[in-house]
Amino acid sequence: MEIKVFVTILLSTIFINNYVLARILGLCPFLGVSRKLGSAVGMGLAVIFVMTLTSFITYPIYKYVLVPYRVTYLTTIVFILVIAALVQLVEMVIEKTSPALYQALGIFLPLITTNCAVLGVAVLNLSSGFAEPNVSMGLLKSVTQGFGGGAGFTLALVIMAGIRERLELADIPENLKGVPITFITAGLLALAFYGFSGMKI
Amino acid sequence: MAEKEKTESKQKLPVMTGAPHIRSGESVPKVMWSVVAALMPAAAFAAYHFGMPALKLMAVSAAAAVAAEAAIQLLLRKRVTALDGSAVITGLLLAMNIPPGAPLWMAGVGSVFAMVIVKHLFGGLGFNIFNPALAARAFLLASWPVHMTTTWHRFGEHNVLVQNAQNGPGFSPAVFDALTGATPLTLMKEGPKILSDNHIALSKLYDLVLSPDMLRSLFIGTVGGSIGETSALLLLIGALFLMIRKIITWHIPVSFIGTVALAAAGYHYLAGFPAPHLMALYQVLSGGLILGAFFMATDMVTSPVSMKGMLIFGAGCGLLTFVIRQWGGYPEGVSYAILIMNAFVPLIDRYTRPRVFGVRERKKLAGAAK
Amino acid sequence: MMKDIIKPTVILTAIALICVFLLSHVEKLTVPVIAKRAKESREQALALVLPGFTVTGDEKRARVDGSDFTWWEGEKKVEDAIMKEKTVKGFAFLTKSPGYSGDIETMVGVDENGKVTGLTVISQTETPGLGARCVEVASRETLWDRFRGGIPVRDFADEARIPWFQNQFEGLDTKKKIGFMRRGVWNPNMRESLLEKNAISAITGATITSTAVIAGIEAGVARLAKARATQAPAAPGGAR
Amino acid sequence: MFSRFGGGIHPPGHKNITEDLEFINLPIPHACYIPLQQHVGAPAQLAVAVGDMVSEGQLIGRADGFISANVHSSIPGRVAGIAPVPTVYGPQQSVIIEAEGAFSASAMPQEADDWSALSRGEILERIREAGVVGLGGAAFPTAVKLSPPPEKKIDTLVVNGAECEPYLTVDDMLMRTFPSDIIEGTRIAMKALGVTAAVIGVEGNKKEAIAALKKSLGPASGRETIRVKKLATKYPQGAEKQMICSLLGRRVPSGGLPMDAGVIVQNVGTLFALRKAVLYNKPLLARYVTVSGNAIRKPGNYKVRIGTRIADIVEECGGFTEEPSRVVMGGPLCGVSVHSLDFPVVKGTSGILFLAGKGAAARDYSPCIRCGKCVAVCPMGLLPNELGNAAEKDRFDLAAELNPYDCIMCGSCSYVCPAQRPLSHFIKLAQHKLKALS
Amino acid sequence: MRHWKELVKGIWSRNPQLVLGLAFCPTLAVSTSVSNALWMTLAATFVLVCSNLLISSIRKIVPGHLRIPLFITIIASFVTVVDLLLNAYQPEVYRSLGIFIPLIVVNCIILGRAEEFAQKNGVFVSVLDGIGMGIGFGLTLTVLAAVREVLGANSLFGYTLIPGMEPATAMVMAPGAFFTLALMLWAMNAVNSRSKRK
Ligand SMILES: Cc1cc2nc3c(=O)[nH]c(=O)nc-3n(C[C@H](O)[C@H](O)[C@H](O)COP(=O)(O)O)c2cc1C
Ligand SMILES: Cc1cc2nc3c(=O)[nH]c(=O)nc-3n(C[C@H](O)[C@H](O)[C@H](O)COP(=O)(O)O)c2cc1C
Ligand SMILES: Cc1cc2nc3c(=O)[nH]c(=O)nc-3n(C[C@H](O)[C@H](O)[C@H](O)COP(=O)(O)O)c2cc1C
Ligand SMILES: Cc1cc2nc3c(=O)[nH]c(=O)nc-3n(C[C@H](O)[C@H](O)[C@H](O)CO)c2cc1C
Ligand code: SF4
Ligand code: SF4
Ligand code: SF4
Ligand code: SF4
Ligand code: FES
Repeated sequence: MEIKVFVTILLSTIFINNYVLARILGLCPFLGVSRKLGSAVGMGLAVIFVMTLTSFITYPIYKYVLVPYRVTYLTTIVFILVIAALVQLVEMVIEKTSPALYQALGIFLPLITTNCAVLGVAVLNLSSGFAEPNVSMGLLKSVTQGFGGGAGFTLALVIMAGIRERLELADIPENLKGVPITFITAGLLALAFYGFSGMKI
Repeated sequence: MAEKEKTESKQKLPVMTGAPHIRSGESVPKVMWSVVAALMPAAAFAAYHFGMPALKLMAVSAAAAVAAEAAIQLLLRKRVTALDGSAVITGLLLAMNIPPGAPLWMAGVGSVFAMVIVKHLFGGLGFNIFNPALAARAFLLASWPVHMTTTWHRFGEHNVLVQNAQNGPGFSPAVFDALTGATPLTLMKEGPKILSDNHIALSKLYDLVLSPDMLRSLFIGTVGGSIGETSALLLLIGALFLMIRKIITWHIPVSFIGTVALAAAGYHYLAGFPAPHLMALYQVLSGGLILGAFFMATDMVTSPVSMKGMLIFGAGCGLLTFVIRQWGGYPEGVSYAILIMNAFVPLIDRYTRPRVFGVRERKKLAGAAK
Repeated sequence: MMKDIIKPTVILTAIALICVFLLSHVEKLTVPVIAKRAKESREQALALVLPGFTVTGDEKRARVDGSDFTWWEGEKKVEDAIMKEKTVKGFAFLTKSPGYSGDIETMVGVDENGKVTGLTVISQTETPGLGARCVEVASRETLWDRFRGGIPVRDFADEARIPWFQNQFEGLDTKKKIGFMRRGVWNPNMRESLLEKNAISAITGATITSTAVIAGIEAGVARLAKARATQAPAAPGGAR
Repeated sequence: MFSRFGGGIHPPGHKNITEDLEFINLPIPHACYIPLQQHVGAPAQLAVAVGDMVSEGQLIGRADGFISANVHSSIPGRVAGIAPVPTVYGPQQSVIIEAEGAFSASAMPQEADDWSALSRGEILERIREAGVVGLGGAAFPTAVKLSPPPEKKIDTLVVNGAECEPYLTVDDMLMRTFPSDIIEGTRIAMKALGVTAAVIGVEGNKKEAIAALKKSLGPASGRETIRVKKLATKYPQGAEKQMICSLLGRRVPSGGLPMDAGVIVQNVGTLFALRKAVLYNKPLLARYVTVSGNAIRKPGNYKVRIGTRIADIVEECGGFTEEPSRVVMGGPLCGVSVHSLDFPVVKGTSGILFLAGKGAAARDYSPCIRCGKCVAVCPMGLLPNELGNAAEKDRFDLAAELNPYDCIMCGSCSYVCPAQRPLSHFIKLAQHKLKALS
Repeated sequence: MRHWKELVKGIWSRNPQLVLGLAFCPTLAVSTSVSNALWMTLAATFVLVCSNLLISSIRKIVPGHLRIPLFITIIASFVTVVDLLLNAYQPEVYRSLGIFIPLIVVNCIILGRAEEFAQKNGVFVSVLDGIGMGIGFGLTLTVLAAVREVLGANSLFGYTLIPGMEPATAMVMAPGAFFTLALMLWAMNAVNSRSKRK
């Protein structure tokens, strides 16, 4: 029963309400880093990591600081600053501890601070995960949602990178190349992903 | 003037061309028109089964596709190749994938969308990522779901379902109405609920639906559904022709249909269903599976090029079809399954490249040298 | 050196303080408004789903099946067949069930006989044009009407500006199964026959949404009974 | 042992046109145009001057360096000129000899030497002197091929009797007419190489040739094993890497040569020529050529002097039945189409085809429809479609990642492409561009 | 004259979405109806102008390495103000814009203008820049929303356009957003590349 809840969250965030294709969040990295498959995978992993961590950290801050002190109106400021600090910190830690990982992920991390999907997941958690009266359950739900959001983002990014590599040799009208055709592709991909909609387990 | 002509004709003598100097004689229009021909039996049956509206839909859709292709090619200042047959296939397949009661203008809008947005913005024949007919169908379904899901033809007068339901288990008129207004797949999806709401035992539904008569009816095509999807038999005849012409290979259809059958049989076996093999057969014969597996998943432009890639692609389509049919919001999953797998084709192609002759040996040699 | 640390700290602190100061003022200003709005809209919703009833007491909460359940109780004076005045109890509750995309939250009113007195959709994230029509207000007014005649042209208010989907639920019997009709385009004249069948006309192409709302009512009624049972063991009447 | 290479095509053979026509010696032409370069490697150095009288078989070009080959006069006569002449290898400096005087060498049957008494070095020397090069098409100097570097361990000689190209029947006729000579040539080459095993591979559609070879093979003797093996009939069965794979189940490493798989491959015609060179000390003056196609009046298998121009052959073969739209030197899949009838036959010319009708020729090509046919038929496991797309769009960086150098230019991909894409041509372009870039 | 330029540059020559390629997420997500688009424009412009104003006025005393966190704090504060005001006085709008109000924080136009313009220019022109960019942002957003609302809902400002016509619902869903913006970008590129050629 409990497992089903988490599977549902994952299913929903990855396929049904995919952050990029259905909610239209995180387009900047989606456009910027989908040109090469290699960097798409790197970016995807970085986003999964940051989104999961963000959900994990904003939850206790909200539950144990913002709500008790009746300052929930500071949520946006606090969340964005936490995310910015988090990304900085992660970057520094990775740089110190694992140069190889830094090589792979490092260049993508600064891009993530201004990625609305990350702030988006923290805000979206407010309506599902945070509302849960059971704290550990709420945390788990939020983290699952964060991970699923990142995974869905990665899925869309990797698919798009594959497609864009193929489009390099296509006879696309000159003025449509680049961002416009990527949007058209994203639109068609969103249409295809409607196949998952209404899915229940 | 005459002088010039002479020298020209003289120069024409032996032409310098690159090797090879003979060709197989296959050409794109030949391939495409063969597919049109292969679709004809099923299309003719649809016209007979569903009547004039279906015929009109197919004609309008194909004509609109050709016109739209010509227009966009003129607009983009490209060579006009609207009569190479590929636009006709797209239009025809689009019409075959919508319910017979759909309005004509919708088929037209779908064809234009398929040609302009899905095909030519990507560069035209050969460059599109998504199957134009199916992407257009998805667009129509998202735009006018009412027309796309409620205008099915009912099971025909002579359909076993109608006769059995009348004579057989003694359903009430309301139940009877609900059951026969459906397509084979919605019958399976909603039938159990309808029956349980009316306190009728489920086994009656299965007795009815999995009877040999019903399966035969599915095979021949006297059931409700999209215009072109009902007759498995005639679709298979067309597909056989394409296979003999070596336009399609067995890889995608077999792995696609095989996966659906295996998944259906496996699921119903685990769920304790008494006749999983019949259920698998029912799943294979109903909905657009045969049409999709032989005519749409095989669209070469939007499927992988290597054999291994095709097998993976087919299996992916099969799995998604089953998942959508079983748990999704739609009774039918074939078209979405193919569309979703279309998106994965570049990745599949990338990871199923054939092994280059002698590369492994080179590595061995290099290893030995070390 | 010290200056390098102190100056930025001071500036940062100063600006942060200014921001927080500013915000706390705005918040002081808006919090009562927001609260008032919330209360108003809650009252509005209660008035919608329990028309004619007076809500007695505050909202009630209970844990049912592991999650919170919120309901209200109300009373209404009616005259029965022999013209005797009597008090009818009514209940309003919040309930939700998964629709096409995400939960659909509704507030439902039922009287002590299990008849639905009203329903309003609190929140939903269904597809615009499809499931989202569950909050649609039917109106024949077009933009042209607006342009042609200024504001307002004709009074559409009573005759057609109604949340048709939600209004259909009024009068349905929750003790019986609530059914739904498909493929009928709704019009006001259908009320009678639908009530007879204890059914609603589903939104075309959005059966999932329609049945979700019904499922929400069914689940809510069941939970209401449980909640009341835990609070007041022997409440007479009650839904179901 | 049953190892087959993937891919391949089955074009209509058209071999019935010439397959039962026995060899005919074509009359000596009035003039021969003998290029100094008819082989892989450096051009031969001119050894005569204008006005010189030369005898049949006289050296007119001396091999220049290790990888090069001698060139001899194929007719007696006078050197009328030394000038560039268009050939299938591009314009080449050539010796033009006008026939004059008596035929000495060819007329007189000589006493054969006992090759088994000769040392390996002497055998190779005679082959080198005679200017024998590979007659299977590539024209690589045979003596060089038969002396591989010592670090390469060669254990098998593969004899290529596949003749997988449509129309061509010379190798078939050679195996049927002179089976024992070919076997003897094989034994000589085996001795030169110092190997004891040889396999003769023949496509299954040449039953008579297989029977004839088996018959003259006789019972196995001593340590030496020579086998005749029937191969599946499909193109490009005769390409050396594919042949080795079919016969021995070995794969030549990518970028490597047959000797990296312990094998040397020689065409049956080469072995026939090599035997003559060793036994009679006779230079390579003529070769067998299939003249075929639907536009020539008298097709057949002809023995033609090196340097004979196509125009002379057309005349001897009764002229055209209709204007050919293409004239191809070699097979229709690998051969070179020529724009004039002035091209001379060279050592590597296995056939001359006169093709009429629109055939494949100059139809426009269109974008790839990703049908995957080219991928399925590529015997090298390449992606001709993607290589073609990349080269067409000048994206040689992308082409470089797709193993363009492994392409053997068999043309199977272009043959099947429904979009008429000149795929092998695109790949060749990519190879040249990449070479130029690096 | 210069001031005029600052005010109108956002409309065409430096249009935030179509030329600078910024703020695609809010543009696509919020353009489901014209009224949503207008409210979003108002909210974002408010934040843009206020943050430009504040940042340009304190630009001289802000140490370089503290810039970004400071800007984010300032922007987030104004976003919160908008959030609270809408919640209090326009609850309908608040609900239909949903999470895209807090997400104005990461709308790159705002941080982008702070970085690129406000911290280098005076208060007055910075305010003009904010208004100009807001107009540009709003114009693209509104045109996009109008196209989508007309085609996808057969309505404008919520009023039915042609009674009885069946709109293409897909246009108000995500695919419609992507297609319409792509076509707008295409048109913009075509016009610009043609004028460049001249
Ligand atoms: C993009 C898209 C959005 C949809 N949104 C809804 C929805 O909001 N509510 C709903 O019940 N069905 C929705 N549907 C589902 C279909 O309309 C489905 O066929 C319908 O729910 C089944 O009901 P019917 O029996 O009335 O056709 C949607 C379908 C698509 C393609
Ligand atoms: C596509 C292709 C097909 C070939 N087919 C044959 C063939 O059928 N017979 C043959 O002797 N050589 C064929 N060759 C040439 C062989 O690869 C090889 O060069 C030759 O057998 C070596 O013998 P040689 O040096 O005696 O000519 C082919 C080459 C290519 C690239
Ligand atoms: C520089 C060079 C060196 C070669 N050396 C050898 C050799 O040592 N042994 C050998 O068997 N073939 C050698 N070859 C010939 C090739 O193996 C092959 O027979 C020739 O390229 C033509 O093959 P084809 O007719 O299949 O295209 C050499 C070729 C070249 C260009
Ligand atoms: C075997 C085969 C199947 C095809 N299937 C489709 C199809 O499902 N949908 C479609 O729009 N076109 C189809 N076509 C036509 C053509 O390939 C298609 O229009 C291209 O996708 C357009 O680039 C098919 C063509 C062939 C040869
Ligand atoms: S040269 Fe041509 S015809 Fe001869 S064997 Fe090789 S490929 Fe076949
Ligand atoms: S020409 Fe090259 S790419 Fe084409 S089939 Fe032959 S080996 Fe493969
Ligand atoms: S054969 Fe031609 S059309 Fe087919 S995949 Fe290869 S290049 Fe493309
Ligand atoms: S910085 Fe923000 S608004 Fe700008 S492109 Fe990136 S995500 Fe979009
Ligand atoms: S606006 Fe969404 S990622 Fe930039």
